[in-house]
Amino acid sequence: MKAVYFAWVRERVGKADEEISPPANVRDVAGLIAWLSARGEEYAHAFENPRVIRVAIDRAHVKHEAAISGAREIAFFPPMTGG
Amino acid sequence: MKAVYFAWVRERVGKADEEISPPANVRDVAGLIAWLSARGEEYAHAFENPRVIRVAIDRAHVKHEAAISGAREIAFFPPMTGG
Amino acid sequence: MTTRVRVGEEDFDCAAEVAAISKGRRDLGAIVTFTGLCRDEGGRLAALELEHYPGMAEEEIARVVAQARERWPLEAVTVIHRSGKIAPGAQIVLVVTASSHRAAAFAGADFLMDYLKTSAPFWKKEHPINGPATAWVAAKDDDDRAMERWRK
Amino acid sequence: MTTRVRVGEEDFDCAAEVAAISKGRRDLGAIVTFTGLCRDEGGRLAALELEHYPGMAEEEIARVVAQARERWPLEAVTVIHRSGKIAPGAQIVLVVTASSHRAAAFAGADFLMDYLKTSAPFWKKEHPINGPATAWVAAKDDDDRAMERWRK
Repeated sequence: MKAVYFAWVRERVGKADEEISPPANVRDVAGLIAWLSARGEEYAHAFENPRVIRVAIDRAHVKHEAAISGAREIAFFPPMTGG
Repeated sequence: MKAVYFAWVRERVGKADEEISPPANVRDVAGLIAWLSARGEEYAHAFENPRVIRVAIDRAHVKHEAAISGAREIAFFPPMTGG
Repeated sequence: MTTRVRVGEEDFDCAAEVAAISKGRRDLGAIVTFTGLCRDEGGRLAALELEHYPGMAEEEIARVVAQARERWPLEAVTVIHRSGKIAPGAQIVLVVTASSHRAAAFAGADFLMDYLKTSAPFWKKEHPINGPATAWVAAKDDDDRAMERWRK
Repeated sequence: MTTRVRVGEEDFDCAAEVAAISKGRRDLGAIVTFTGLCRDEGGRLAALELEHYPGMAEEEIARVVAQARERWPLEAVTVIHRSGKIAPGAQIVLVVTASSHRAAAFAGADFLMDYLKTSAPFWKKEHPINGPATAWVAAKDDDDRAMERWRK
């Protein structure tokens, strides 16, 4: 699946998007964030406070309990500040 | 003092404005409306339901209890429907 | 802190009024406009005729604007209310509010419209398509209830 | 029932958007516009930079518009949100609502702005006048509270 990052999450991770292949035991968004955090310092920094990270699966907002199976694109970003 | 009439009050009275000289015992708006009502059929018709008549003294809204002494211009009209 | 109030037969240009308020400014965060239009009421109406109390109309609108300014931090307010005969689709009233913050701009404009409806001395008369008969529009309880929202 | 949603770098013309909605119509009673502008924050700011999630931004705005339409009888809704670098005084966001009745037009526009602020995927970064340092704007509790008003 494709992971995409925005705003300071993107800046901390150091890339706008990437292909990821989490293992089968990573089932929900919270698990995916934990798995990403363990991938390196830049990820650990981006996800150091998982509570503030917002997530969208295939362009729709989801909670951290949401299952990731079948997702094509998972986006991670800070609380929105548009408008 | 000058009396001015608007909308259906004006149409019923049959004029837009007139000079009036109520007697000294007419002290407030309610008394003035009663005095006007007694001036003829057209006034009786215009003021048949005093409760719905709105009044302004010198261009500011007043209640029917307001004193009329010193007033230069008293306006009578239905509830407003602008906007 | 600018206030513009205008009453008369001429039409207005919302974009020009907004430009007059905002041009060259870098401190405004929000501009809300409300434009009231003449509805044809399902094709029944040929025109609305708006009578007003010259002099008091402008003064009462200015009083309502002053109240709005006391309640919200408004940087600029414009109110234009037309009088005379107005055809369906044409403009009747314009309120523009500008503020640093959107909540003030929205609340100010909403409040101004509710108060204008119930306290500015204007009266609408309907000219129906069929026949010369005309009728004064009755005041709506809804409008009084809308105004009650602000008493707190 | 028309809905227009646009996201992109180009500026917008509020008057043209209102005309697109209202031209030739005789059934609209009320048009509300909200324009959000870039403030210079007391002279401190050189520009705002707006990042967005292409694709999701448009879809999320369309979802918010659909919710507004379920709650109020809106005849037309237009939402335009800009992205990229925006100078103080320039326009960022436009919401236009049209309805037969003013209460629906006001509530619809107010609701849309609250929801856009907290759910449309846009992020603001500040470019201060002094130095290259930049900072992401933090989400405001105020905005979350504003949104809570509509949960009832």
